[in-house]
Amino acid sequence: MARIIAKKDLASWLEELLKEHTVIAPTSVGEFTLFRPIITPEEIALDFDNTVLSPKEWFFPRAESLFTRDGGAEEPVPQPIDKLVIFGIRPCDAKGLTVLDKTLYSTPFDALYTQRRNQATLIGLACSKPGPQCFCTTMGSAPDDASNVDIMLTEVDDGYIVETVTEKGKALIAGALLSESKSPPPQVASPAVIEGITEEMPESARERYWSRLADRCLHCHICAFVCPTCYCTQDRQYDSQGRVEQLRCWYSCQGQGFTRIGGYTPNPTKTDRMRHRFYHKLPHFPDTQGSGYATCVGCGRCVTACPVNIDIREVIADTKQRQPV
Amino acid sequence: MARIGVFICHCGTNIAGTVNIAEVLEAAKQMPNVAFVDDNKYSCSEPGQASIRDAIVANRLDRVVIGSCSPRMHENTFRRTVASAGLNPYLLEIANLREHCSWVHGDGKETTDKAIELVRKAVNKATHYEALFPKQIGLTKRALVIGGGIAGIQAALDIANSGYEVVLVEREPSIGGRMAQLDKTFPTLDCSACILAPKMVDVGQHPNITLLTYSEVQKVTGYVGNFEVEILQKAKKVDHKTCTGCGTCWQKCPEKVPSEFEVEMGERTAIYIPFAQAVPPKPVIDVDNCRYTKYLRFVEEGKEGKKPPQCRICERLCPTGAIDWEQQDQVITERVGAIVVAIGYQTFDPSAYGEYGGGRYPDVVTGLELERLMCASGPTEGEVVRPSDGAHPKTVVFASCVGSRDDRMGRSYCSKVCCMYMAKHAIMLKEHDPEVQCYIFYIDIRAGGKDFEEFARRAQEEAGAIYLRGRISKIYEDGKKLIVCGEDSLMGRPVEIAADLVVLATGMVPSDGAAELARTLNISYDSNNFLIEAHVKLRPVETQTDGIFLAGACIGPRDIPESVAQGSAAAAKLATLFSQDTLITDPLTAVVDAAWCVGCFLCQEVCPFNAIDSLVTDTRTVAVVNEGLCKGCGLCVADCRGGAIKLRGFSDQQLLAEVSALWR
Amino acid sequence: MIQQIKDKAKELLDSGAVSCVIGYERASDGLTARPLFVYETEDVEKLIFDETCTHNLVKYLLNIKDKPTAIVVKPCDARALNVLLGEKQHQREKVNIIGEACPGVVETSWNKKGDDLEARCQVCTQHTPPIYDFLVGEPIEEPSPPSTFSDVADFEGKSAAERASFWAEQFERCIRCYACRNVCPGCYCTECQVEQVNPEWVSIRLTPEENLMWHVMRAFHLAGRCIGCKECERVCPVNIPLSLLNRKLQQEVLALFDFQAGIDEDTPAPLATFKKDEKLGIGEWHE
Amino acid sequence: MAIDYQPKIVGFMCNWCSYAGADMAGTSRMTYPPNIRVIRVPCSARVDALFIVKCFQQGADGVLVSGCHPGDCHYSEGNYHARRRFALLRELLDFLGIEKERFWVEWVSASEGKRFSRLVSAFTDELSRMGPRNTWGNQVDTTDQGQG
Repeated sequence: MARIIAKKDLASWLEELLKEHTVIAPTSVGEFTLFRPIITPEEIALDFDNTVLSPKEWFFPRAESLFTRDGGAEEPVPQPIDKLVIFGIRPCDAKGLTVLDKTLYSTPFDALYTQRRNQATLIGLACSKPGPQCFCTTMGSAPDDASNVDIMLTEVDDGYIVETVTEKGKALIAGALLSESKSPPPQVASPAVIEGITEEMPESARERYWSRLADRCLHCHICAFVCPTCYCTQDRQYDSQGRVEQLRCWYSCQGQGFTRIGGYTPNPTKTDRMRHRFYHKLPHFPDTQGSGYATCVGCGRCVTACPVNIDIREVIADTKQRQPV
Repeated sequence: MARIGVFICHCGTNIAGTVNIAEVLEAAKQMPNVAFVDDNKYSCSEPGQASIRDAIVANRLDRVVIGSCSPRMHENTFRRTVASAGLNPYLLEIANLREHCSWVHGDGKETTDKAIELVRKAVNKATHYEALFPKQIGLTKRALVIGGGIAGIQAALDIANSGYEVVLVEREPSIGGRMAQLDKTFPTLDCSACILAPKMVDVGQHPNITLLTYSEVQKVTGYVGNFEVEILQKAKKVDHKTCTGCGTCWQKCPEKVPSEFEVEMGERTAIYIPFAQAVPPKPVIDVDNCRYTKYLRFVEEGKEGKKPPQCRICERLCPTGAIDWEQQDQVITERVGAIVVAIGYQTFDPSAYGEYGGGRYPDVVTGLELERLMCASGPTEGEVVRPSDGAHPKTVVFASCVGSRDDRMGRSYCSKVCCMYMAKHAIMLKEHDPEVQCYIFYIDIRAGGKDFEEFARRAQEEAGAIYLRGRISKIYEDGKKLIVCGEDSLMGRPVEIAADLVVLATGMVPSDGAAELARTLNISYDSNNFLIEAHVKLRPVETQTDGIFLAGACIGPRDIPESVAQGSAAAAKLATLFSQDTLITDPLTAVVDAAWCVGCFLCQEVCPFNAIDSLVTDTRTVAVVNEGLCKGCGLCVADCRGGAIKLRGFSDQQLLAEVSALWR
Repeated sequence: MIQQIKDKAKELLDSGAVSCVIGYERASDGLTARPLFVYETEDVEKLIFDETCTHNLVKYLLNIKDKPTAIVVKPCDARALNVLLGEKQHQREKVNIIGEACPGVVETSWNKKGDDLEARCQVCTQHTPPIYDFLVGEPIEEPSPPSTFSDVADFEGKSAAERASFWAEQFERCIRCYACRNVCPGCYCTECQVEQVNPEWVSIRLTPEENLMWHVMRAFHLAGRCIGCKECERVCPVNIPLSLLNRKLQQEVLALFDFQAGIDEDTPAPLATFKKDEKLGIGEWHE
Repeated sequence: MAIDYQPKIVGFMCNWCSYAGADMAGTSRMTYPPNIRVIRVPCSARVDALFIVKCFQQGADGVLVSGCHPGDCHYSEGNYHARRRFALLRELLDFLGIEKERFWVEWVSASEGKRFSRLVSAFTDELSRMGPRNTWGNQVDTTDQGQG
């Protein structure tokens, strides 16, 4: 029988955590839900299918200062930060972090990302019903996939079933008041698997397929910025009255000047950039990187956010269906 | 990484008096890219400039910031200094520590702090400066002189004599201006016409001078060295090529109208020359008053009623058939390289003064009217009589400062010549009739000028004029007399004089249309509509617009010698300009970065100088700047959404650098 | 009605008059619309037009200036086209305009479709395109009263401090995805000033103030050019009420200069011209 | 509001009229508060609307743009264009929470030294009266804490 934490006890447990941690949890901002630091458990809004922006920004901020230098002295980076708890992270987003790890949490380590990752404990929240845009199962995850969190919570009538996954998780849950669950673990409805993902895209179909898709694209940065696994950045150096600062902010492969090097742009056209993006997200990627799985985790954020409905799920299906033209 | 040198000028105590120079220097040392700081007692002095020059060389400076007076004052001086050190002159920025700081703020911390910020602002801007290189353009060595008064005449003659062609434009039928209306001139009392006429004749006959009378400048385009001027020449209805100026026509013309030249104290005919010595000595037909032209209009407009007579006497009597009814107004276009503006003045209209009768009393006349009355060629052949009854005045009262030094009339300035011409009139009247007694109400006697004071005394001692310090409070008619009530403020008692004639010493005001002309020429003018010189003391006959010069009373009250001097001065300045074969253009113009231009051509729409051309590249059509026409106003730069246009010397980057320097 | 569009598109493609027809098709949610580029006649059947066709397709013309293209436009879109023609971005003869007499569209986002007309449609006074080659449907009677700016007025009811903090909150959310810019037909600079570095007008530091700088730049560059299609607001992933800024400027441009963008292509833009005698509340200080 | 509050004013002055007017104020020793920093531009029309926003964004309490009186522009039309541009911008700034009273556009001619000094004094008084301006949320940069 699984252990369970009653809804009322959940709050008191979070109170405890708040004493020593910065707790980041889903809160409702205006008409939608975003991960934001909370001061009291009441702020948490759990009636969401997923947040508009992924929790990645708490490890990999939209913009951050890498170092500053005033005259000779360089100010130390990273500065120490609090212990982090990410509460209510969805399995797909948790998986997204492990994708980021491949780049930022492995040599050469990204100091800032690594630090935050080490400081953070992830409390996952299983999805009770998939949203219309979800396709995590297609990308090798699941609504109740606990493999990438420290603690996994699954909502049931009388509380949350607690699954302690890691030592980190165990330490964190220690203070909580747990009991044996009477109700059986719920049946989670999974989104249907989209066929075609396993195949590589037919060479000859590419050019025209991508250019037609790119016709519609506005090459804005939305898809990249809402994506839990995009990590491209742009750096700039600032010099105000002699105080030099290195800033880094998110960038997107859909931007005009993406990877422009000394005036040369490898992906000059919208078509190139579009292809680049999907090859990066979909199975083409393992062939080039050998990482074994796609970097898309099927959260469906880009599907909902894209202003012109460029739907990655269609691309997945098309890549199989489309015959060479 | 730039190497900026910062030089702070004490300007004696002008800056150092309120700004702590040592602190400014200390702060400047800390500013980024500053490689050298120093101060001078007077940076603009030769030793000052030398020390800057040496410092640039010795410290391999590649930018220079000078904290001194306004850049409008010494920017060019210091650009030359910088250039003399082998540095591009446009790598200089001036922080205005005097006009904008030390002179306007008290002695204190905030003044020094401001000075420091102004320097930092300059340093930041200079960091983004780049070397600029002037272009060369050709110039037309022809001059335009606007105004045929003594100043314009002098300028035209001097320019013509230095070998350049001159176009002289005068809106009256004859040159001569106000001086021609005067009888005698102070302090020498020599006859105005006698000294002016020869010069007028010279102008009329000079091979280098094209004289356009009865004409007005209506449009000016282009820039220094290359002006294009549109001149409207009013129809004279007389062919001056065939006309010999015999005078038959104006002697026989039956239509009599008040003469402008005689200040409406005498008459002229409809076909006329303004005065005997007129140049050109050939008549024009005043179409508003000529009987035949009236008739023609009448027919044309198809009016009802009695037709005016078809006079045409002049045409019938003209021995050379010079009368040309077909002649129309015409627009003449002239290309010139420089312009002298000498549009002179007119006298203040005293009708605004109710206490002087507001123009109701015929025997209250202006100084200029008296000139005509005294003049041998005037309406009374020099016999001074009362306009009302032709009687000889025995008691004459003068009112000074009419339309001068009087805020009620919006004329706060002193017209400068009135004191002297009142003295002149007093002396002249005594000469005309020993029985005349003059009373002169004055505020101050301003007799600053060669022999002026002596002249004023002569009026009192020889001509026995009685000077009363005070203003006239009221004038009213009593029978044939004019009762003048005033105050002798020295004696502190009221005065009442029964006068036969009252003379108002009216002041000088700018000619009608001065402001309009200034706009046409793109030069500035003050609240009184007097034209503004580039610098009151140091550039008295230049304007802020290259190639346009000023002379005479259009700048402010002037007497004859000053106007003549300025005419010559303007001519000399212009000759200096013409002594070059090509002109160096200011490189501070706009320039389009074709790579960023999207070809919306908003710039073309807004440019006041049509300086934007379009350039068709292989793929697109983009904008380009014609640097000859561009005046560097930056209008297009601010309106270009793509940031594709840059204004050299005032680029977005440079200005933003200035802004960001104000916050730390 | 939709059949008219299909027939016209087919005719234009078959005759070779155009190489592409830009229109709408059903989105992947089976509910809303998305842009469609028709190159082959068989795709003509995909074309739709209904109250979910909110997108302003005129933006796409900027990518295909060289080839003759047909485009389906609503009246508001047509005004955007007028603006671009006025700004010499298109050759009229290369654009074949299929105008839609439009009763208005509804708020949509992916898999969501509102019930009521969009706010802008409720106050719309132009239901027939001001410019077209082929009109679909019958011209619609213009309703009165004319468009109001009640939303702007309401906001101006707030105190200055409230207004400032309101925008601070809104712009705190901005992630600079530049979708608002990229969807806007009025934004077509080779390189947007916001991304230029010499000088750098806007830092990549994502503070509310920097974001505000960007959004003011955007709004002001559209002053007198924005036709109020509200695409910027529709595409914003974090729902910043961007069009409020544009609406404010629209209102002022109308009030101060009596000008509305895109009514025709010849009237000079309000900031490209002036009246000598206008005062505009500027330069009125007296001692 | 603290008594010692000193508003900071950025002035954009056209070289031909207003900057000259400011010089005139100097030459005639007409004192005015030291709160203004004058940036010299060829013409009021050179001033991009975004400069003004930048000034406020960076912390200015007031901005004064000044050029030749209408009709007197050295470039004949510049100030007319400027007038339209800034009339519009002033409305937008107000909408964003920067009161109209903080952004003055006034005409000062080369001979109006007195007017210039009085203008600056009046503006400074007005701003001192109003106190510090509304900021757009946090002036401080929060990126280092890893937030937006």
